[in-house]
This record gives sequence, C-alpha cells and structure tokens, in this order.
Amino acid sequence: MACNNIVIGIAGSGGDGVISAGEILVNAASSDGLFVFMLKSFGAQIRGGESSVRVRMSSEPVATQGDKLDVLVVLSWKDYMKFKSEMLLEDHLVIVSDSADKFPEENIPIPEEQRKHWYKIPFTSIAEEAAGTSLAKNIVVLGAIAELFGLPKSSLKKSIEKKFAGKKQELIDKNLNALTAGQDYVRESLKKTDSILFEYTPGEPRLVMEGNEATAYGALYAGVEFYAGYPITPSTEIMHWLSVYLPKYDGIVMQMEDELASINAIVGASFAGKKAMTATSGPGLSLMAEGIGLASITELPIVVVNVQRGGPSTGIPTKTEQSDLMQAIWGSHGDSPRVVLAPSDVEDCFDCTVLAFYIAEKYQLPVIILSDAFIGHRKESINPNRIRDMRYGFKKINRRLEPTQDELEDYKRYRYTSNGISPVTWPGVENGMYQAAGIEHNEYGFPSADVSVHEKMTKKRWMKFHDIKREFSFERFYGPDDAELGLIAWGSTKGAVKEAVARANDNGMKVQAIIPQILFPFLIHPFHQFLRHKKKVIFVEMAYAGAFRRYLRGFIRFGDFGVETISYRQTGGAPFTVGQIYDKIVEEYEKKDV
Amino acid sequence: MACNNIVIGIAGSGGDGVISAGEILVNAASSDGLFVFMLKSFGAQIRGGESSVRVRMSSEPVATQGDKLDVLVVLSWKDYMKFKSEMLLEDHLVIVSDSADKFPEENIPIPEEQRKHWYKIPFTSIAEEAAGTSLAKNIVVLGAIAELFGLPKSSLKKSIEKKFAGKKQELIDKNLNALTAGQDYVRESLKKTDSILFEYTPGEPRLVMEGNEATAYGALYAGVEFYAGYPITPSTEIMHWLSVYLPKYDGIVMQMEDELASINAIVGASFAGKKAMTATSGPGLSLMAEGIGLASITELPIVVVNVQRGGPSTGIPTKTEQSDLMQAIWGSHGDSPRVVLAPSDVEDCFDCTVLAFYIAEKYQLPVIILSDAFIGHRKESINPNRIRDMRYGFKKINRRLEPTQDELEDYKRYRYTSNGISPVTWPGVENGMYQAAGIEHNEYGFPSADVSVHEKMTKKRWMKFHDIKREFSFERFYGPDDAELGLIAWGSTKGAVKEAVARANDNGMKVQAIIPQILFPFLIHPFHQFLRHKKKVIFVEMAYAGAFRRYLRGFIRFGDFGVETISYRQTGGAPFTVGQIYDKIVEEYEKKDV
Amino acid sequence: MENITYTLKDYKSDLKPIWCPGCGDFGVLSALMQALVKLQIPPHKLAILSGIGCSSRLPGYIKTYGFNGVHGRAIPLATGVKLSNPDIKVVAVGGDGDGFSIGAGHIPHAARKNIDMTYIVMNNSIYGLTKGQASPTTPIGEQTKTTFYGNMEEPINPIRMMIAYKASFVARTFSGDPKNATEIISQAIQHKGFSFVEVLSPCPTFRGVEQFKLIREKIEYLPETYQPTDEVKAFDIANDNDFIRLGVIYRQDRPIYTEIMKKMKEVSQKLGKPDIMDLLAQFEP
Amino acid sequence: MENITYTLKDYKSDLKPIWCPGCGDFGVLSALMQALVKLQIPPHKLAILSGIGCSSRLPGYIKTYGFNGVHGRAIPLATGVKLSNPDIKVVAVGGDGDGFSIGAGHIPHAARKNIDMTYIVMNNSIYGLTKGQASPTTPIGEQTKTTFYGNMEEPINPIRMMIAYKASFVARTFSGDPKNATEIISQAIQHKGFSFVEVLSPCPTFRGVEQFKLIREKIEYLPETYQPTDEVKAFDIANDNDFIRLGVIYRQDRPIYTEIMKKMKEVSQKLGKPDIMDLLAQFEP
Ligand SMILES: Cc1ncc(C[n+]2csc(CCOP(=O)(O)OP(=O)(O)O)c2C)c(N)n1
Ligand SMILES: Cc1ncc(C[n+]2csc(CCOP(=O)(O)OP(=O)(O)O)c2C)c(N)n1
Ligand code: SF4
Ligand code: SF4
Ligand SMILES: [Mg+2]
Ligand SMILES: [Mg+2]
Repeated sequence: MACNNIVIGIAGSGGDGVISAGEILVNAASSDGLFVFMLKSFGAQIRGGESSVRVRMSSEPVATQGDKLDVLVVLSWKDYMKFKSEMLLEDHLVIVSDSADKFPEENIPIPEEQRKHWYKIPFTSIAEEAAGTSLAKNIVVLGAIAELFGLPKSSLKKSIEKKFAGKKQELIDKNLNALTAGQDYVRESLKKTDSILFEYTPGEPRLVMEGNEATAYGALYAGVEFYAGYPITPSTEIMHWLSVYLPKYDGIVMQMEDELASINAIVGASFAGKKAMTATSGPGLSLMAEGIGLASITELPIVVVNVQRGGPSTGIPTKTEQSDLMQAIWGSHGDSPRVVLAPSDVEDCFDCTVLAFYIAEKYQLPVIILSDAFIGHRKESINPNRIRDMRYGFKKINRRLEPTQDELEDYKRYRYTSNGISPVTWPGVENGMYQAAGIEHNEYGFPSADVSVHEKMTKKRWMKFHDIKREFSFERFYGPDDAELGLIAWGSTKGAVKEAVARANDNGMKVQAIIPQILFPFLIHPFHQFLRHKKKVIFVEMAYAGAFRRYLRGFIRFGDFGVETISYRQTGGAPFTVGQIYDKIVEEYEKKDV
Repeated sequence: MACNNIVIGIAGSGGDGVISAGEILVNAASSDGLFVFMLKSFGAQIRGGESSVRVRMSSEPVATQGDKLDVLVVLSWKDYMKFKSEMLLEDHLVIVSDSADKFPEENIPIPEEQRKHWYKIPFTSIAEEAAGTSLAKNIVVLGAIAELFGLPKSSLKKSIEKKFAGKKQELIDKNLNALTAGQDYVRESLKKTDSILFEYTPGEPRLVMEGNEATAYGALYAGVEFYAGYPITPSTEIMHWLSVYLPKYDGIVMQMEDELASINAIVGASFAGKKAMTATSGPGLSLMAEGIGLASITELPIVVVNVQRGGPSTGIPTKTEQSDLMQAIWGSHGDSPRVVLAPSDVEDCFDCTVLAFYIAEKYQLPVIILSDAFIGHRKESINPNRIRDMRYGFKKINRRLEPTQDELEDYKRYRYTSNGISPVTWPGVENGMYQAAGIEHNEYGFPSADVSVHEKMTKKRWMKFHDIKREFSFERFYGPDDAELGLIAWGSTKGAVKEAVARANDNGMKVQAIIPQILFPFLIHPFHQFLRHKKKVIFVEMAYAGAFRRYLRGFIRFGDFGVETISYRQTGGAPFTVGQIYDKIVEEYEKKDV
Repeated sequence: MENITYTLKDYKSDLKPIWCPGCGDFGVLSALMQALVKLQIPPHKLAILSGIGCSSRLPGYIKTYGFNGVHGRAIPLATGVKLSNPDIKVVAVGGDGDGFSIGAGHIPHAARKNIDMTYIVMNNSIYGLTKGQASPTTPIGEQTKTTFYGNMEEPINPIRMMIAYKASFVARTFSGDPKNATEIISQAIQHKGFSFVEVLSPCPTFRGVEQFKLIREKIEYLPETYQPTDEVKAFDIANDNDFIRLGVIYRQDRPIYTEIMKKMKEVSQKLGKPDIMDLLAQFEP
Repeated sequence: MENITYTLKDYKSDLKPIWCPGCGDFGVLSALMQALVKLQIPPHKLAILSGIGCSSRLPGYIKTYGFNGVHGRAIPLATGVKLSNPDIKVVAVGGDGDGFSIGAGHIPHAARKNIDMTYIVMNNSIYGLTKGQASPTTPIGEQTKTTFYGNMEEPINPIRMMIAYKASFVARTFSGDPKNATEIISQAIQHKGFSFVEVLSPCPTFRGVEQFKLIREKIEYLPETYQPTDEVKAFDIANDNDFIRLGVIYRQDRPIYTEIMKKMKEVSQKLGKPDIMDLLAQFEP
C-alpha cells in the first residue's frame, strides 16, 4: 500500500531519545519538502519519566497530527502504557518494538487483529554493536523504520549530521553507523509482512517551527523592543528564544519577579515609547488582568501572548485547552477594551504576532494573543517564502502616531479625535510631557471624576473598534458557501475542523466551516455572510463551559437566520481528532432536515 | 401643595456639616416611620473639599433617590457648582441658601424660573448667636427647613440628642438651641412663598442602613468566621464594621498585605473548615481572579463581595458602575465555576450575603456578590422585622457536608457523586486527611494529568449548577405579565427601573421588568416566562460595553420568541434617573408596533 | 524518651514522588518526616501548604492535610489555616522561585506578624518545574534558559531578608546532611512564632551535579557557642561572601499572632457581646 | 555655581494638589522640586511614576512625564521606563501601603538588580486615601479604622529591609525638614543605582497633629562623621528602638542594571547579529 501520508508514534522512557528521534525524522522529511506535523508528550516527571512523539508526514499539506498511528514504535511497553489513550491505532497498524523489552505481551492493550504486523528488533544490542553505546538506539530505530517504510534515508543522514554538528566527528560517525545498522538489520534479518510504503517526490525544503518559536520570531519581525516576562508552561519557550536573540537587536528581555511585575513593566516600557510584550499562560493571564486594564485606560500599546493550558487554577499545565477565552476578552474589571487574536496553527502564530503589534501600535491598546499548548508546542512545516513575503511587510509595521509640532503647543495626550486615536509622546520628547493615569482623566491626562468626562473618555477608548472592524475582515472559510450545515470554531481546533470538513465534502456532504482570526472586537459581517445558507451550525470548542458558544450567541442572532445551534465541546487535554468532528458532522447532517 | 414625598439636597464645603445634617434628617424621618433614601457625594479631596447630601423621604416605599430636588439647600455656592450636574432641579424648586455667601448670583447656573422661591437665611450668624459657634449652622439649616416644609421636628430633636449622646450636655443644648433658632427665624422673619408642605402620619420606626453595613451584618448573621481583606473604596466599610464586631463572636478579621493574600487566606481558612469571606472592588477582584479559580478547583466555599466602582483600572473609585459583570462571571482562566449574585438595594445586600454563604457552603464553590458604590454607600430604610424573620433562618444556614465514619474508611475528598457535592473534612478531623490541589486531581486529591479524570472532575464541578438552578428561582417581576414591552436590568439599576415601570403603568402603558438576583448560573425559566408576551425588551445597564446584553443573549434566544432587543446603557458615575428610564420606555412604547 | 505513637510509615502518603533521581528535595522530605516522627505530631493535626514548583509537590508525599495551592501563595494560604485553627501545626513549603520571586511580598508580613508557622524553602537556585530558568538566588555567571549570556543579576540573601523582616526563627540547613536538616526542621516546628528554614536543595537536572559539590565546599556549621539572639550579629554572619553558614542563625521570643488574635477577641468581648439581633440597635434612627 | 536653566516654575504643573491642609506630602513635593532645580534635570528627561494613594498623586503636580499607575506597581512600571530609556531620570514615588504592603514583592528585585532609579516612599504610617486603615508601618497600639481595638501587629523596618535587599543607597528624611529632605533627595537622584528614600510624611487627618510632634521628638540626624558604607553598621543603627535616624544610612557602588543590559547586548552581538531574515536558518531542517 503506497501512501503519501504516514503517522508514526514513538514511545519510550525519558532516556530513550524518543524526542530526538522524532526531531531528526521531522527534519529529514522537511528537507525533502514534505509537510510535517509533530507532537511531543511527556509524563509529569521533569526527568526520567515517560515520553512520546508523534510524527505525521505527507506530500500534501496537513492540518493535524493525524488521528491514528500507522506505525507504533515502542522502546518500552511500560512507558507506552502512559500514552495509550493518546495514541489511537489504525486497523492496519504496524508495531515496531525493542525485542529486549521483557514486558508481558498479554498486558499490552492492543487487540490481536492489530498485532498482525509486529517487528521485534534488538535495538539496544544493535546500537551497542554499531555505535558502542545503547544511547544510539533511537538512531537505530530511525534506520529501521526508514528501511521498513521507505522514509527519506539520505535526508535522515543529513539531519543526523546537522543534529550533532559541532560535536566530535567520532560521535557523528557512531550515530551514522547506528542508522545504517538499523537499515541493515531490517534488510537482512526481517521479513516485511505489512504493505505500508511511503512514496513521494522530493521538493524544496521547508522550515520547521514550533508555535512558540513562530510567536517569538514574529515578535522580533514586528520589531519588539522590550520583553518582560515570568516563566510558565507552556509559554516559556517564547522568552527563552527572545532572551537569546532580542539583545542582538538592541532589545531587552527581563525576567521579572512575577506576572504583575511583567505586565506593569511592559506598560512602563510602552509609556517610554517602546514596542513591548509579554507571554504567559492562564494563571499569569489572571494575574495580569489589572495591568491589562491599566494599558487599556492609559491607551498604551502592549502585546500579551497567552498560551492556554488545562484549567482552572494550575490545572494541567502541559496539556491544551481553550478555556481562557472569556478571561482574554472580558478579563479585568471595568469597561477595558482590548483586541483578542487567536492563532490557529504554527504559521498563524507568526501572523497573529505581527498583526498584534500592528494593531496595538496603531490603535494604542492592549492586544492579547490566545494561543494554546497544542499550537505552542507542536512542530509544523512553514513555507519560508510566506514569511519573507508577509502581508504586513517589516517596513510597513507602523509605530504609534506622534503629535505634530503644532499639537505640542498645548499638548493633549488624550485629545478627543474622530477615531479615538490621539498622538502620543514619550519621555525624552521636548514639550511632550503629560500624565498617564489609571485613574479616569481628562484630555491632558489629569484626574477627573466628572461623569461627562468619563463618558467621553470611555467612548473614545471603545471607538477604536470601529476602524479595527473596518480594517480587518480576515476569516477563514472552508467548504462551499451554500452548505446548510456550518461549523464555527476558533484557534487550535481549526486543524481537525478543516480536515473533517474536507472529508465530509469529499464524501458528498455539503458542510462549511468558519474560523475567525480576530475574536474581539467581534467582526459580524463574515458571520452574516457565512450564515446566509445555513440551517444549522455546530460550535466546536475545547472547553467545558462552552463560553465560545455563549460569546457567539451574544453577538449573532442565530434565530433571525432561522439557524439551529449545536454545541460540540469537550474539556481539554487531548486535541479533537478529525474523526470526532467528522462523526459529529455526519450525525448532524443526517438529522439535518429539521 | 401637600406632599408625602420630598427630595432635599444640601451642598457645602467639607467643614459645613452637610453630611451630618443629612444623617440627622434621615434618622428623624425614620424614627417617624418614613421611608428614606440618602446619598452622599464628595469631591476628590480627603478633607476640606466639597460635599453634598441628598435625602428623600416619603410615607410610601421609595426605590431611588428621586430624580430632582424639591428643595436645594446651599451653604456655599462655590461648592455647589461641583455637584450641579448631579443635582437636577424640579420646576417648583425651592432654594434655601446662606445669605452670608458672597458668590455672585449671576454665576449661579439656575434659570430665573427656578429662582422664584429662594430663601436667604443668615445661617452662620444665627448659629453663632444661638450656639456660640458657626459649626452649628448645619443644625440651624435643619431647623429652618423643618419649619419651612413641615419636616418631623420633634424627631429631629431626638435625632440630635442621639447624635451627640455621650457628649457634654452643654453641647447638646447648644445644638438644640440652634435647631430652635432656625425654626424661629423662619417663623418670625420669613414669608413662605412656595407651597411645599410635607404631610404624613407617623408610624413605627424603621432601621437605616448603608449597603455595606447590610452586607457586613448579613455576613455576621450568616455565621462568617474568618474575614481577610485589603482596604479599597467603595467596599472598605464592610471590613471596618466586621473588624469591630466579628471578634466579639470569636471570628477573625485580618488586614492582609494585598488582595492576592486576602483571597488565598480565605481559601486557607475555608480549607480549615471556616466560613470565610473577603470584600473588595474592581481592581481587587481582578487580582483575585487566580485565587477564585483555586477555590473553584479545590471546591472550597468562599464568599467574595465586589462593590463595583467606575472603571477600568483605578477609574473613578468613588462612583458607581456595573462594569465588572463579566470579570465576576468568567474572570479567572480555565473553566472555573462560581456563583454570582447581584443585590439590588440595601436590604438585598443583607439577603444576598446570607444567601451567598448558604450556597457557598452547600455547593462548595466560590460565590461572588456584585454590589456597587451606589448601593454600598447609600442609606435606606430597612424593615427590622424583615431581618428578624429571614427566609434563610439563622439556624438553617448550613455548613458544608461532612463525611460519615464509613466514608472516612477510604476517604475520597473529591468522590464523584450524582450532584457533584462530596463530603469534606478539615485539619483536625481524624482519618480525614486529604490533599487539596489547584492542579487537576483524582478523587483523593492526588495530581492527575489524565484526560478522562480532567473531564470527569470538570463535569463534577459544573454539575452543581443543576441543583442550584433548581433550588433558586427568585426573580423580581414588576408590572403586568402580559405587557408586550419588557425591561431587563440587574443590581442597582433596579430602583430606577422599578419606579419608571410603575409610572409607565400608571400612565396607561403596559410594561414589565425582570430583575434577577442570581446572575450565574443563569436561570432561564423566569426569563422564558417573562418573555411569553413580550414583543420587545430593553436591556438596562450602567456599563459602556453592554456586557449584560451580550451575556443575556448568550443564554436566551430572543429570536425564538420573536422579541426585538434594545440596549439602553450609559457609562457609570451618576445612577440612572427614573426619568431617563421612563423616557426610554415612552420612546420604545410609541414605536412598539414593529 | 517519649512514647512513639507515630512512625515514618504513618506519614507516608500513597503518592510516589516524581522528582528526578538525585533531587535534593528527597532529602528535605525525609528530614521533614523524621522531624514529624521526632515531634510525634499527629498527622491529622498538621497541615502542609505549598505553592507551585518541584519542591511544592512535597505536601502530596506526606499523609496529612496537604494543600498544593497556586504559585507564590503558600504563606497567605497557611496564614488562613493557622488563624482559623490554632491547634493545627502549620508548615508552608516551596521553592526559591515560589517564595522569593512571585511570593516575595507575603513573607515580610507573615514574619513581622509572627504568624505561628514554619516556612521551609527548598533553595536550588533555579526554577526546576518550568525547566531551568534563573531564580532570585541563581549565582552570577550561571547560564540558564533565560540567561543565555550568563546571569548578571545580583542574587538575594534570604537569611538577611528574614532577619530584617523580624522573623523570630531563621535557620539554614542542607538537604545533603539529613541529620542536621532533621534537627533544624524539628527546632523550627517547635518554635513558637514564624520560623524560617532555608534548605539548600540541589537540582542536578538544571544545575548539574556540581551544585551539590559546590554547596558542600562552601558550607560551614555555626559553632556550638554561637548565640543566635543578636540580630545585628546574625545579619553580619549571614553575609554571602565567604561561607554559607548552617544552623539556627537568629531566634527571638515575641508574641505570636494567634495569641494576639486571642487577646483581641478578649478585649472586644470585654466591651460587650450582645446577641447579634441586638446589634441592629445601632441602625435604629 | 552652574547655570540655572530650569526654575521651580518649570516643574510646576497645572494641577492643584488636593492634599489636606497640613499634609506632609506638600513638603515632599516641594523638596523634590527643589532637588530637580538643584540638579537642573530637564523636565522632559524625567519620568515620575507612582501607584495609588494620597502620596501617589504626586506625579501629577510636577510638569514632567508622570504616570499614576495602579496600586503597588510603581517599581515595575518604573523599571520598564528606565530599561527602555536609560537616558531618562526615573523616580518612583508612593506611600507606605503602596510600597510595603501591596508592592512589597517588587522592591527586593529592583534593589538587588540595582535598577537605576530613585524610590521615594512617603511614610505616614497609615492608608490615607482609603481614609485611615493601618499600614505596615503603623505603630503598635494605634487605633485606626481596621484596628478598632488598637493595632497589635509589629510594624516593618523599611530601612533594614532595604539594606538586606542590597539597595545601593538607603536614606531617610523628614518632610518637616525641607532642607534635609531636598539634600537627601538630591543625593538619591544623583546616585547611580537603586536609591531609596523614606520620607517621614505626617498625615494630620488620620494620624492627628500629634504625629508630626512625635516624629520631631524621635528623629536624630546622623553625625557628619558617619560612614554609610558598612552594611552591618547601617543595619545596626537602623534599629527602631530608640531614635529614628535621618540621613544617608547606607550606600554602595556596584554595577547598575542599565549597564548590565548594555553589557549583555554587547556580549550577544559579539556572537553575531545576522539579518533577522537569516535567523530563519535555524528553523531549516
Ligand atoms: C502564576 C504562575 N506563574 C508561573 C507559574 C509557572 N511556574 C510553576 S513553578 C515555577 C517556579 C518554580 O521554581 P521554584 O519555586 O524555585 O521551585 P522548584 O521547581 O525549583 O522546586 C513557575 C515559574 C505558575 N504555575 N503560576
Ligand atoms: C488593587 C488595589 N487595592 C486597593 C486599592 C485601594 N487603595 C488605594 S490607595 C491605598 C493605600 C494608600 O496608602 P498609602 O500607600 O500608604 O498612601 P497614602 O494615601 O497614605 O499616601 C489603597 C489600599 C487600590 N486602589 N487598588
Ligand atoms: S528538576 Fe531539579 S528540582 Fe525539579 S525534581 Fe528534578 S532535580 Fe529536583
Ligand atoms: S489623608 Fe493624610 S496623607 Fe492623605 S492628603 Fe490628607 S493628610 Fe495627606
Ligand atoms: Mg527552585
Ligand atoms: Mg500611607
């Protein structure tokens, strides 16, 4: 069975090099121009616990990790057990395992039918023989599965060389030996019983990025100058990356004592005229609520990245969820406008970050980016030209509006204007002195408890939404306009929804999905367009309380369109599978004629 | 013009004793069984600035401060100017002012027609003469207006005596002299040109309370044992009151270093088995977001009072607004259930607080009470018997469910139950040891990152909403059921809405209003009942972004009822007037036939 | 010797530690359990509260009333427990990040109020749980995930801070010396008032195995003759220039908060304790 | 003498203070303005940042870049400004509640990092703006709105705390002595690094007029001969038993944070500064 799309899972204990193997594989595939998608998964232990990786590669673009594994590689069955619920298996599953593992086969929770193709290979001893160390067994695995399934062998070699670049040549040679030994063993000692064979035509190499890297790089691209943050899973890689690179471009990365300090430091930096940002996850976002309100009322541009994780409270720090929606949109007391963007995949992390700085600087307000663990921690293929040729060119990314010399004569920082945007100065600008204040203030920034001032200023701050809504109308539609069944989803659920919709349409069901990029302000027109032919829509979200549904219904009068609404949601942890969404589509499609 | 309802405003500088005068007046009226409503208003200065008071008294129950002043008393026109926008004036206005004030009359922003009845009285010299000090001029004012408008004179005397009780008899006498001197002056030297005469039959005395006092007293009544808080306007009176009284009943009041400490301290106290609460305002609520999530996931009862003020950020600390709604309902990352109650007047502060403890303890979750500056700081008449005879009797206020001896054999703190409520222990209980954790956990409280555990636990935590919704169905309806025009409002806007609806119905317009007491979970049935005959509803709220409207629409499919929805809202600062709401009713009523 | 009612196994919970092999926190856990045995504290009359971090997982490993709260808030959480229930022994535990970074604002207040609890900080000079960022005690020069070019920030001196906060018991020990750790922790728990124990607790995963050795080299036990009652002297020897001194560095007897609260209740009740219905009188006009 | 370019009126804003008559903060405002004149700091090259409180209203009364932020966060706000713009003189101001209560967690970090700013705390030992609750510096026995039965909590010692935090300039002055206050504040602003000034600033409204007198009685100026370079000695004399000592209590020279950041940039750039498009190479497979 030749295929151009394969999903491989590898599980083992922390020391088994499972993640490295995945990374090398993904790099190899990307060098050959394949589209890849890679997910890592760990146990709760910091070191030594279980770990697994799942790699999907395809010659067509992929939007998800693939529902089920074509190939399962197990270095330790004991550790595999921890991931069994995350690793669904195809009927035609091929198992590759370490023959040295003494785990009782009867305890392996894989039904007989799926054990038909099972190769047991002495990875450890091959590694010891070929490389002089059992540590190389993950490379032996790569050699073996490359040989078995026709994976890009020469690229694997290159990837290994690159991985160990800078290390001793001896080490590189040992690992290359391990790779060859894996291949040789399969060729010489195994009889292939399965029929999976991966076939593709090599193309131009693609970049491979994780969502958090794309965010960090996007920030640099957009010209971030000041980053203050406090580590928190699953967002910390953004700070790690920027702490290496931002200083090179004269920027500052400060690790603060907490999130209260972080948000106030970036408000200070923005007051000082700099493009400023922070990144955090749920608990940090909650702590930043007050500071976000401060940026809102002082009309200072800031970008806050929130990489969502399972909640509430500490919740499940390493797993994904979409339950921070309302905290992002409405979080902070008082009427405090901010913009909320939702990246839907790795590339979109880059886009949203660039866009966030654009909006923040232009409209002088906080912009929150709602990513999540699923996007932040996965690796995906990126088209390098896409980034080189951004919609918002590097040069075009503007800075906040400055006052003219005339305006500085009697400078009103918070001058009432027709679009709510007033020119802003910063310390150092002669004659531009003003008061920024979290307290309600008049046009000069001086405190005022006058009801009519409060009314006008509140209006000024919210008025910016008009132009933001006019300027952006970017929504993603998948499937035919005239479909009567619709799906509305956001953020990281996009992948599964997109693939499920494609599959449904392939199977003769007319279904369309819409995935907004800007969540707040709410752009209603694309939805009205979307709803024209709909009879029923399904809200898809990964959060128990269904806040997305409530939020949408707060803005769209589905009743006026005669549209029935269905909520399809689950708590976080594991991302939706394409199959889940597809099944829901089928279910609703079948009873569609309401 | 004999009347049984009068609105008197008094304005002056900080030293003029304006507030005292208002308090004495209100007490006098209440001793005579009148219904009162009193609002204070200050400038930004802590001491010495301008201050004003507005007293309404009536022989019928009153729900608002009254839109316009029948009588305006001015001790200093300069200071009056600061309040002019807050003090709307009746056409038949009577002005009483200090004749010693040299403020140029042409600068007084009161049109000629309303200056017809203007008594200028030498308050200062009368006071000096009668009491030997100008400090008594506020008492002279009371004497004068009592004489002029037929206010309860003998009760005024009693109120003065009570006010100065414990002071030297000389001081009391001086003040009584001042009162008489004021009366005498009017009787002897003034010619009454206006026709306002207040008439009523004295009845049983009523209590006079401020909203924050009612909340504090309600907490004591409900059995609060631990209060930890951090001062913030306009909520601090709750802590002040409890810090005096709670220790008497063996409770603890701790002033913490900030709101993060406060919320975590009460979570700790609740873990230790105590009924625990805190009170704050917007900025504090934002800071507490993370801690509220902690109480939610650890299923520990806590009560959080949030007395709203103008926002965002520091905003307008002394003025009212309803813009913390969403932060209360959805604030905190993750799916974190909590109950949100909204008191609508002073008495309701008491009710809601008692109810809050009941719900928190019974359902083991955080309960947020959303009061505001308008309710918290006003004085209103309270029926003492009403409190003595509460729906939730003192004895009936339960504590959290404890495990049986059997259950302690293998104690599962977070046991899955059919209603989501699991028995709980606290330190000191033998064999009841368990782990509370902000991290997702299994039934024992041990950490778990298992997706299915997360799903079940999330469900368990939200499941409590079912019974809460069944147990409570209390909504206030005003006006006839079959009205086609409806108003939906919450919290402190109740007063104006209630009076406007009554006026509209009196004037032949059929209008009905609904005011929920429980905001979250959302009790849909009363609304469905409410909507049966409605063609159009107006959402009334004091918040610019109209979150209440969005929130309602998220739960109620108005389209299905064929109901048109209108948003009527304003930013905070000054409360709605009855006239504003009434005009809106008229406007929408007239174009009702859509 | 007293009667032994509770043995180690009575304090052992069913949860298996997920700390890395060689983590210093194992030593702290074991020292704390030894101290509990020594003091014979009934497991149900104890509460251990923590924030978030590798070290903050400790409460779960002891069979008692445990609370793994949110990051940085162990101290106010513990305050709430202690004040609500003065009969319970209260121990707050956590890491250097949890305590000295995000939680730094709470410590001075618990210390000055002399809230009767023991606060154990497992100092590994790194953020362990989030995989290796600099903490407020990370030495200058150290490369971490957030200090790629080497840490350039002066670290704090926790002991000096605690003395300045008027903490009434300030001590330091080392997870690599179980006997000393047990002894110090026992004393801390017995102390009436706010007792602070810094335990040097290496993180081999993110600070390398050298960290253990470095600590070993720098530590110096306070001499038996040392009198920990002079705050200035204590401040002096707590300098971080030469040695890291182990032992009880400062202690003092002063009123504890639960007693203060008791006194306040007494004072208030002496002024009258009406039926709560009678309180309504104050609202009579 | 230098040329005078800026006079008092150049620093005076159009906003009239709303402090109570007799409030100590008037003296602090005036001393700060005098110091600015003395140091001839161009108003547009200055930023004054604060939290919330009566004292935190100060920035509005000076014509410069002012920021009245949220309660307790003046320090991180100021940090953001200073790091973004090292040419600007940065002054953070606020009250004892703002700084030592809700803001307490930020101070140790600004101090140890030696962020180049001046932090002026107007200590009135009360929460003024919220109308009279106890603060962390309220003396024992004091009756306030939250200590009806008299304050029973030990107050903090801000000076000792600052010394323990390694603040590189620690001083105290009194708003009732404008000359001393001006002098101390001038020195603080001139100091390279984190400089802390506690100004005793009475609140007649909530602490009564006696507060002023009490301070007058207890203060003692440090002798001219006093050498503020020994941290242990400084810690010693900063005890709060007998006198309240005024003057520069401790100072030290050590690397300031803006220079540290400069150094970090240099180190990083020495290792290469590719075109940002070329950074994409690291994501090549
Ligand atoms: C509000 C919040 N911010 C950040 C985090 C992420 N976080 C968890 S533990 C930790 C620091 C851990 O360091 P430390 O306290 O020293 O404990 P260790 O793991 O080293 O024992 C951080 C930053 C969090 N859980 N919550
Ligand atoms: C988050 C938050 N909590 C509480 C408050 C209320 N608040 C404003 S100022 C203040 C304390 C003021 O005391 P201090 O800092 O000493 O300043 P002072 O008024 O005495 O000068 C408080 C508690 C607030 N504004 N924000
Ligand atoms: S990461 Fe460090 S602190 Fe955390 S468990 Fe491992 S060794 Fe211990
Ligand atoms: S209340 Fe006190 S601190 Fe505030 S302005 Fe008045 S005197 Fe000054
Ligand atoms: Mg640590
Ligand atoms: Mg103060």
